[in-house]
Amino acid sequence: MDKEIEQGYNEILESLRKRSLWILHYCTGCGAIELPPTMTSRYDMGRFGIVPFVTPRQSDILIVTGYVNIKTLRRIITSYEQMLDPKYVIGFGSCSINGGIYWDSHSVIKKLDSYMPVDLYIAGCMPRPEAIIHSFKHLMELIDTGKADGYRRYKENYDFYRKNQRKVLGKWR
Amino acid sequence: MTKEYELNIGPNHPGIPGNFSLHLELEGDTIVKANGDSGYLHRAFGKLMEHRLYLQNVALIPRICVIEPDINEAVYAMAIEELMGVKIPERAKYIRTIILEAARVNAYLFGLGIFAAATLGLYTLMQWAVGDRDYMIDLFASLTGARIYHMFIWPGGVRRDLPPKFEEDILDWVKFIKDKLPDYDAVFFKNSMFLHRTKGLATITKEEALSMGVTGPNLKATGVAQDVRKDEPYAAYPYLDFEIPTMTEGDAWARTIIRRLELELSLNLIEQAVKKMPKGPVWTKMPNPFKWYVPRGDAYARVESSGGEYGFYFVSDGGAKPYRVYVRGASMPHMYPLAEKLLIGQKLSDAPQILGSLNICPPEIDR
Amino acid sequence: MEKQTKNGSDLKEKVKEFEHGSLISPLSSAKYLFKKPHTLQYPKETKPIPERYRGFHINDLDKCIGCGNCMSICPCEAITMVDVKAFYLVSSKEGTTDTRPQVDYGRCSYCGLCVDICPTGSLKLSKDLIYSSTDADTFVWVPAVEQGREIGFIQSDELTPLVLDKLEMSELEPDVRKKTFEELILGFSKEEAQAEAARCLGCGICMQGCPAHMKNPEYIQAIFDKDFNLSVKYMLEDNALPGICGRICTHKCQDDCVYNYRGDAVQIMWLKRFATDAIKDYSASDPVRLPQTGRKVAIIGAGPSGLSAAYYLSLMGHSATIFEKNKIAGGGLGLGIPMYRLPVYEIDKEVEHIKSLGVDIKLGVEVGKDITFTDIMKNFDAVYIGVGLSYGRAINLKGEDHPDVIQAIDFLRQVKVEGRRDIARKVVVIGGGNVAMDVVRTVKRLQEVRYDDGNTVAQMASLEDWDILPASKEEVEGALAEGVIFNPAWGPKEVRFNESGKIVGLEIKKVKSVFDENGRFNPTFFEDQIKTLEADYVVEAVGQMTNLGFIPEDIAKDLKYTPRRRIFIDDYGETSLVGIFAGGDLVETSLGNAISAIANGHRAAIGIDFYLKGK
Amino acid sequence: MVEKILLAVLVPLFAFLVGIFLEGFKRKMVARIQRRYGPPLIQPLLDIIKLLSKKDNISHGLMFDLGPVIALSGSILTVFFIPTPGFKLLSASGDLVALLYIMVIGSLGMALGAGESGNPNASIGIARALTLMLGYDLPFVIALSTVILKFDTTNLYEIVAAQSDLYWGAFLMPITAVVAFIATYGAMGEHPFEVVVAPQEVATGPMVEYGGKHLGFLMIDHAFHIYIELALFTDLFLGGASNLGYFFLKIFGLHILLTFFDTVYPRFRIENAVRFFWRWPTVFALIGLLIVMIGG
Amino acid sequence: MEIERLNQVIRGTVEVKRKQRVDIIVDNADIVSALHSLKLFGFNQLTLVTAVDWIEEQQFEVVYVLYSNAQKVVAIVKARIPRENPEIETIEDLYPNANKYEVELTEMFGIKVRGNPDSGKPFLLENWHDLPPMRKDFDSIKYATEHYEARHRKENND
Repeated sequence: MDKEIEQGYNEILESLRKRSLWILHYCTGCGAIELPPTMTSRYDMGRFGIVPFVTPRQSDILIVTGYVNIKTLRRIITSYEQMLDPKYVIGFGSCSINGGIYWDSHSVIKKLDSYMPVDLYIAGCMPRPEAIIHSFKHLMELIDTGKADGYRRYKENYDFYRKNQRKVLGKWR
Repeated sequence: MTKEYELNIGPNHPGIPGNFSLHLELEGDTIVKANGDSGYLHRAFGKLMEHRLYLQNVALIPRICVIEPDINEAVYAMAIEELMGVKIPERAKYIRTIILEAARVNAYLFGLGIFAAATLGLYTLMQWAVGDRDYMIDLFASLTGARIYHMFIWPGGVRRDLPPKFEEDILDWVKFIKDKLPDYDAVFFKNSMFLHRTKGLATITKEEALSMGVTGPNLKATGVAQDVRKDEPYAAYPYLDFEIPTMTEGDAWARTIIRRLELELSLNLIEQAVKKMPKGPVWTKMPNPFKWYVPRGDAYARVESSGGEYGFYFVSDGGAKPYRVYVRGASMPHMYPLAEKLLIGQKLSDAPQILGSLNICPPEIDR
Repeated sequence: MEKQTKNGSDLKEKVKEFEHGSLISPLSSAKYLFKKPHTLQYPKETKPIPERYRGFHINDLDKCIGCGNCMSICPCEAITMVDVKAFYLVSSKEGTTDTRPQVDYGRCSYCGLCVDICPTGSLKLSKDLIYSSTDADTFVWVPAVEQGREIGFIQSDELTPLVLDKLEMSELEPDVRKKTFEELILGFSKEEAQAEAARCLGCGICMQGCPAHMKNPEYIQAIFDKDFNLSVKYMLEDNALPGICGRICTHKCQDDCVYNYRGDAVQIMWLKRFATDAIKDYSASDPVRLPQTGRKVAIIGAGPSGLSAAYYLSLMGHSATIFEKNKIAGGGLGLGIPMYRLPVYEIDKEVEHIKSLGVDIKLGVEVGKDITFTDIMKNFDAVYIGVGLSYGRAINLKGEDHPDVIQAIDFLRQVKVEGRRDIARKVVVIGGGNVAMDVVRTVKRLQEVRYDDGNTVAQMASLEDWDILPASKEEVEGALAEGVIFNPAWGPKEVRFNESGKIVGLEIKKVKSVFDENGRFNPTFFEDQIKTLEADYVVEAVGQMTNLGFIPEDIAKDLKYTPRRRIFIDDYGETSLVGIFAGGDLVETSLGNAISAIANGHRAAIGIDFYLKGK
Repeated sequence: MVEKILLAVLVPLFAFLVGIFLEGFKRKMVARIQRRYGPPLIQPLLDIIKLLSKKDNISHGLMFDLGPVIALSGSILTVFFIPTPGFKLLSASGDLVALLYIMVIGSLGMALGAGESGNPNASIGIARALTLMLGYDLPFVIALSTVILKFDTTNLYEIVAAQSDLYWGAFLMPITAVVAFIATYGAMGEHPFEVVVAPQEVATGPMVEYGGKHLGFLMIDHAFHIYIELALFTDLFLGGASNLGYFFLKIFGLHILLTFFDTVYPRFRIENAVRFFWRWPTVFALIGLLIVMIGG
Repeated sequence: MEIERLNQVIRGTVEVKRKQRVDIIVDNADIVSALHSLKLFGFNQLTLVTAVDWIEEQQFEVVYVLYSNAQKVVAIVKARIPRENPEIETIEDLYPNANKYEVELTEMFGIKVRGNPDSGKPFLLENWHDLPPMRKDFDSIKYATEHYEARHRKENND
């Protein structure tokens, strides 16, 4: 009985929570160029309660906007770990899925989900604002149904992620 | 108040234009040492281009600088055209000019909007400017097929002719932005609060600027009318009538106002180019992409970007792929050593303004 | 100038405007409180997507030929060609593959270069670029035409990176060439060859069509790089007689060339000819030669397949001996192909090259007459039979035993080898194939040389109509330009004589159909539509046949044949008899052209090598 | 007794609802000026629910955790002291001097908590907050003194009562009212005085290390803060109100004005802000005081 | 403007390549003096410093691109240095913005810059232990394949 109440309570929370999503303001790659148009007057994703926020502590979503340089990867992981649960990661565009056009670069990783859990990927190089809004709607759905559980996966498979992180970053902490 | 801090600003910091960070040493609120830390966006374009055929590189190079990708395409095309001795059709020159100027307007709208929001906290200008810029992005999509990375200017000319009604649409947009400019002025450029914060801030002299290799609006703000569009005219600039705006103050305010004036100049240039554009072919046939060899030699091609002089030092060994390409971004000298020097002695709260007014684009530094 | 100064002063005034700020002016933005926002309320509202939008791919799988050029041009290695047989019925047409592009949207940069390069125009980009998924593996798929996916970016006819137009080959003018046996194709200059080579995309789809599977992209690339020795080296890997093929090949490769879909095929054959002409001898281009094994192989017939087999056998270290009944080597090439297409010196060059590897060619030795087949079996470790179809096939035409009715192969041999120069004024050639073309054009030349009053007729009668004429297009056009008269879709009925027994004409009847409904050769005629072609000489060019009489009965009885009465061979050219190999026109896999024979010879050489190693 | 408890719940609830509505309305209005639609009105509430439902996994010590609580309780306490039509809870309620002291608690709690986080940005933010407080407090205190002098009482209820029939403080002491408005504006930390949070400079300053529930508390505190500042100004210069609706309308009007300024001005430098407050508003506050002293 | 006169001031070959472009080839030892003369000659802006790895000739070519603001001419100064233990002299005193270009040179090519205090410090790369990446003998495709795993592509996904 208690469990059911808790579950119901969680469900209500999730459906409310999805309507307020704060993005970490971190332009990791070139896909960040399509975020300002999405945020500003033409597309105004603020309509869905999605706004950029400054520090990892305050944010719910980490958007990895495209390619991830290893130097950036280190900061992204730190930022991600600083964020409070529940937190979500969106991989933006081709590069975060499989390296994109930088597949042969010596400083860009290819598979983002080896290093951190990714809840949602968006296709495009870069995705256009409609696609970004579409994907946020998709993420909201996932949150509503409890499928956006990347932060749990990160804890469960911490050793796996840590091993991969070490592989490219060395023993960095 | 002489407590010493060390403070890392960035890379995820809204006051930092893009993904790079600053290591500051502070005494109280005053910066005593500033070190830039770049490389967060390093992808080694020089190396990547060595792996790709000349046509494939057309898809790669716009990605160097995301704010104004078209300059990369233009400068790449110009370097190859110089080495191959190719002349491009007149109409292509005009189309290139229109694209480059529209991209410049976009870059300024975006840059000034972000400058107002991300340094001074005036979000209204950003909301307007970036929103209005989006109409041009839509026009770009109808012209080239993509919103940001157009891959449209390629060696020999441009990839396609203008779509129907494009001339009218772009003139409409120019008019639209011109109508909006008084609003921008009212809320930002003529806002006393803005003047108050930027006048006299981080002044550079003409001599300093020249010796540090500063170009573009930052140099024009010190009174030097240096602009590749005039000095070494490319595309259709020789046929257009324009004057390079300069100011003499050399401070953050002057740098911002110069960009505001350039914005208007670019709008005028688009109008001129659209009106003067002749009919005709838009592309000089290039070889089959798999057998596209560029004669041995080197070339330095340069254009005026929204930040300053942007160039490719291009070396070919006569093969099917570039032998070496060095990308000269305008922001490199603006960050190192200019910004590092300008920040010393300034208040922490002014650091974003200084960086913002220099219009530093980190991907140009990292490449 | 006036305007410029005006602009200059304008600028100064403009700057002044900005020198003084105001705290009141920002308040003017209040007006927007009462205006409608310009936000596009996606997903409630959408905006039209422009025509050229570059989104996900659309690929018309039926139109796509799987050439893989999209894969090669992709700057991100996003495209891989995957086998689609599992879920798509692939056409078995020649010049297509079973693979179709698969796009990894974790790589794609939406540049559209694949669309621009696509030779068939099957690949397009759509206006759709909205897709998100939790599973990164779902970003890889084989694009097809999908419901609701609108076409966006398509290729342009003019602004294409492909070089669609071929370089016209210069040849002798019809008026000149019909009077001479000089080679009529002049060949490329170095610059022309490079320009033509520069058109090749290097996709290699042409290699399938070639019976010998020559490495066309590689040798064309080498020609483009001006490394002709390397180029010929690539050719010699699969073709022992590249110079000859560069002149007379049926160039299936060019028929398969992807350029055919949007422009003119790359002239692979002329490029081959150029490269072989550009170097004097091939000694620098021979592929690696293995050490001598001491094994001996006999080859019967010095035609293309025999020469090819001998060449590759000697490369593998076996010693080859060729027995040829005629006085010259080259078989059908040497005897049958007219000089204006294939000069004798070219054959000599290639034969000398093969000889230089130590191949012994015994000319004028007819097996069965000068040496018995049994002796050969005894003295050699393996035998290769490549005697070809060296006898003309009669069609049982009424009056065909007249001396002025001649078989094409005999006629051509007489002209080329025996130096025959006499010809009648009115000649009819029966047949519509390339041999018939050779004959009729040879006839034309002989007539032009012999009778300078122009009062001559060279015409042909073929069963096939224009659209299914087996002769190659270039040949037909060349012949037409030289003044040959065509009678397509007319079958021969009988030869007419006058009282003195001299031929006066050929009676022909209108063809109803050439093939029956099963596609088998079975001509039917309108028996009532008959006309007579005036003629005093008739050449039959309808086919050839072989004669394997030199093989003793006790051996020959075990020889297996295919249903179409060709010798049965396995994949490596071995007949049903151990140690006896066959190739060339004798076998069914051959398509009756030189390149197939060369390919057979090569296959058999590999088979013989296996056989000898296993022995 | 029951009544008191009821009031103790209702007054903060009213304050909170007003604050949260104004916050939501502000976002809508800002959006409108920026030519967009903006988030729904209840967005701040959703944000708070979201934040409170977050799982905290970082703490920087007891003081860090207590900071937001102190700030929030300070604010709630302040609400009790501000005259709201129809509610009177505490006997000391309405005492201006006590109010001034209590109002500082919130900022202090915040300062203590943020100081504990160890983030330099937070320290800078706190330093700025305190500096700014010095700035706006000077003219504000002078303005308050003027009011006290004018109405000859420190009790807000009496001040409100004295302003009945449109004898509003704003009409009686226009200069002082403007000064107090500017000071209130500064206290609310809106542009151009948004130097404490200043995301672009110090990454939200004191709040830099706060996330989740902490931030949720701070946001509730902020809602109260809006109410407190505006209600105080309304009581002092706009004659309070006879009923809640009227009271709300006055606050609402004030807030529209504030929001509008917030939208169109960029941020001051902290020292400029302080200098600004110490210059014109202070001078005018003194003039206002002088007028009152002379004119009685 | 007498670009031709450059020949008299600079030890090396001066070639006017086209309008507004001058190619100057100097010896390794003469780089600083040549740049010094060029600066006096009016080439007051340093546009870039880079290098080209001519691996077949076992040489690096150091390239300085200068711009004369008054004459509107770009000068490209090139000097070949051996590929083994490459070293050049700093020009930071002449052109302050050369510093980071030189740092980049050290990082990307392994060319030591004498007199530049930052030479050898990391600039764009972090934790780099391999060959300097812009050298021709550094195979970045191999490096990328070895270090960063790629997604395995499933075939026939429809």
